[in-house]
Amino acid sequence: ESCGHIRLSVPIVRLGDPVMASCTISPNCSKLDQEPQILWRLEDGPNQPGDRQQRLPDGTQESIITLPRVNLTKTFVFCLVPWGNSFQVLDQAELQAGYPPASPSNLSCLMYLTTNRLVCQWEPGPETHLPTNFTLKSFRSRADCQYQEDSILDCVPEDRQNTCSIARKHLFLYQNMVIWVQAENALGISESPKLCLEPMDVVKLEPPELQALDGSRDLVPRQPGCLWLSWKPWEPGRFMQQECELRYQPQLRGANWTLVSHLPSSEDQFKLCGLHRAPVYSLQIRCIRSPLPGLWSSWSPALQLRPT
Amino acid sequence: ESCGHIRLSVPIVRLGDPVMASCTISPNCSKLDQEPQILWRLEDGPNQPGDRQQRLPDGTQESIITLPRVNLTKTFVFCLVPWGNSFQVLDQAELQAGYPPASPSNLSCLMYLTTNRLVCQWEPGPETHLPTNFTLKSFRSRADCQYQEDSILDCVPEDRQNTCSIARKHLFLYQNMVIWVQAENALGISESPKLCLEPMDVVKLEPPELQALDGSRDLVPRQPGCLWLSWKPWEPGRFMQQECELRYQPQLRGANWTLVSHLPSSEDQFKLCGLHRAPVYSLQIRCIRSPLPGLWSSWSPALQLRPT
Amino acid sequence: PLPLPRSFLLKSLEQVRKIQAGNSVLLEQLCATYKLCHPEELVLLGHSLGIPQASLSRCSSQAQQLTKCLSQLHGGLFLYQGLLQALAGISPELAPTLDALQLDVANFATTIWQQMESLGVAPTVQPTQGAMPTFTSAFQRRAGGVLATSHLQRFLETAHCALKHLVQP
Repeated sequence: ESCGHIRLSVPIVRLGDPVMASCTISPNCSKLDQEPQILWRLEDGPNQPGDRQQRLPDGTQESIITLPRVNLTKTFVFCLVPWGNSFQVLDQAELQAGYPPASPSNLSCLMYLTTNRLVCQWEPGPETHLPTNFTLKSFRSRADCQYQEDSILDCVPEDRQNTCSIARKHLFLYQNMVIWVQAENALGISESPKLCLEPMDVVKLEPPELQALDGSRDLVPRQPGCLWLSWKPWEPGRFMQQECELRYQPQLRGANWTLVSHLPSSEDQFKLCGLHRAPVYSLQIRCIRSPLPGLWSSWSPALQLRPT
Repeated sequence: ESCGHIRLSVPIVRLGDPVMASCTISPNCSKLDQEPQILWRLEDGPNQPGDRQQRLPDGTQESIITLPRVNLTKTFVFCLVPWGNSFQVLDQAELQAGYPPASPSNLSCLMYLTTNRLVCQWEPGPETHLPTNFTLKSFRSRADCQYQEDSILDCVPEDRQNTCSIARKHLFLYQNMVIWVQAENALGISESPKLCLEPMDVVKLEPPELQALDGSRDLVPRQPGCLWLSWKPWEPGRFMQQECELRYQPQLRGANWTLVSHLPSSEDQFKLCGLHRAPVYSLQIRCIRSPLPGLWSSWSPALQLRPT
Repeated sequence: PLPLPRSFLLKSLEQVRKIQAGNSVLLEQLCATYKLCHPEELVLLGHSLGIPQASLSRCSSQAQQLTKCLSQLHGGLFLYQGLLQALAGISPELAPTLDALQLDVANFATTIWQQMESLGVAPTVQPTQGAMPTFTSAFQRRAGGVLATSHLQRFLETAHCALKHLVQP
């Protein structure tokens, strides 16, 4: 028979909130003298008496203590009795303290055509000091996310990651879906704002590879101050109609980029003229799904060329 | 109802061996004219007739072909019939060829005290060109491996790895075990020679950390041509009684190592004298379980010291 | 004729191109892995296995009756989705390509169905999959794969023309 037993008013409490604890010693706890003084110890603090100790009708001794402000995220609470010239620990309870989760923010998602996965990430918000589970929730929807159709499997991130990826088989690429993050711990639940998106509208597009046409093979007429370029769309995204823009800049201090917009996503021979002959030029290209909605790809790695 | 059916005398054959194939066309194969000429094709080679074609009692047409020497590890065999001015494939069979597994060799095992695993590795032998499964088999034994006691769980290596590790819970550290590797594919089974070992006799021991005693704090009497050293055994192997040896060598071209043997595994103050004063000396230490059987640890990283 | 939203047509064209890309990868893999590179040599087997083909007769530009064309397009996609499902287990190497293709075809069928619903021309009951061929050997499943994907390629070419015609009448 265990002599002492600690009960906490609540095992997990908000940091700074009070908590009440009671320790009861059953009368038939043979080894103890009749009405032992029940003592308390927090972590490795001093032994201290409770706020009050009373004898219950059934002979049980009960001591009550109130901790006005819990300020440790984890506190071991001991219940002890004097024993000869030392003390005996009768029970121990673990008091946890932290904060309810704040709403996760900055939820954003990208569809990766190479892995066929929709990857979302978010900011978890301030530390809660408590085990907090994040779940990426979503459901399919029609007509810009007004109605909920069948919900999609919850996506549970790997340990302590603030990112989750939904596999292709759970996705309808050309249908709207509502997606948000839920955070939950012992002190509460919170949700991020909801996103309404169509996976194909958030494809992570890679830029084409910009190549200089080999001027020497007189494939292209040599014209002073001109450059001949070619590019092909990034293979996995080739099926998407895209529009591209090219930027170029002479490698001179303080030079600005010049932009050429509304270019096709594939070009075998593109002549760029009006360039000064001397300096080397840096050229980059990027594309975006168009006319359907999409995200700009990053700029391609810079091509360094000297005009003819 | 499928019209044609290929049968191989054996689906997996030894490279260079012959194989016989038959293709039968059932009489009730409606779309074909009565006695079509059955043709064969290997991979994307030419269509060729069989060695002989005959009409079986039940009206089935059968063509037999013998491939004298199979020299591809994978060959697709097609059975076709003429069809208008092209051909129709009726069936396809996959002929595999390779070698039975040679006996795995150089089996060696080490017991890692940090991961508590017995890790064995071996050489698989020449390529068999066939899916070949390697399994590390073992059983516990007594009196130097003459009798078999209960066998230990087969250890199946990760894909295509020639190493396998047996978890602590399957091991009796201080009892002999017999251990060997079995290799198996469609053409045969082979076994490596059997090892008889006690896990604790093959511990992978790490050397102590060699340290120079700080001469300045006149903790140790300063004597010309001497060095003061200390070392402590590698923590995880501390429980094992060990014997160590020290080697030192002046950093001069062509200098030889001098060896000091039978040293204890732990030494607070070790005086090494008889050294020339000028050059810097390299010192290393290694240990072995002793008097119980064991394996030498590697040499410790070299300590560079200049004698007082 | 029925007002088909431009975004629906553009999305459908993109889905056709995406499926065509996946489909030709599957055809290449079937050829490279199993040396089954000539669908025309498998016509006889196709008959005996009962590999179905879907028609898009109502989508040819002359006789284009939009509702019937959409319905044929959905019916064909639904058929090929079932056929690709029947091919599951063709081989571990091809499984990723086959799974992605089957999901793309299913998604495209849904896009068409939802548009028919928006136009109020969708049948009240979703179609149910007819009997699919059964394959009794690995070869039959691979040959069925070659035939299904080559039929699907032709089906998609016709669909692409029809949709192109609708986008720029």
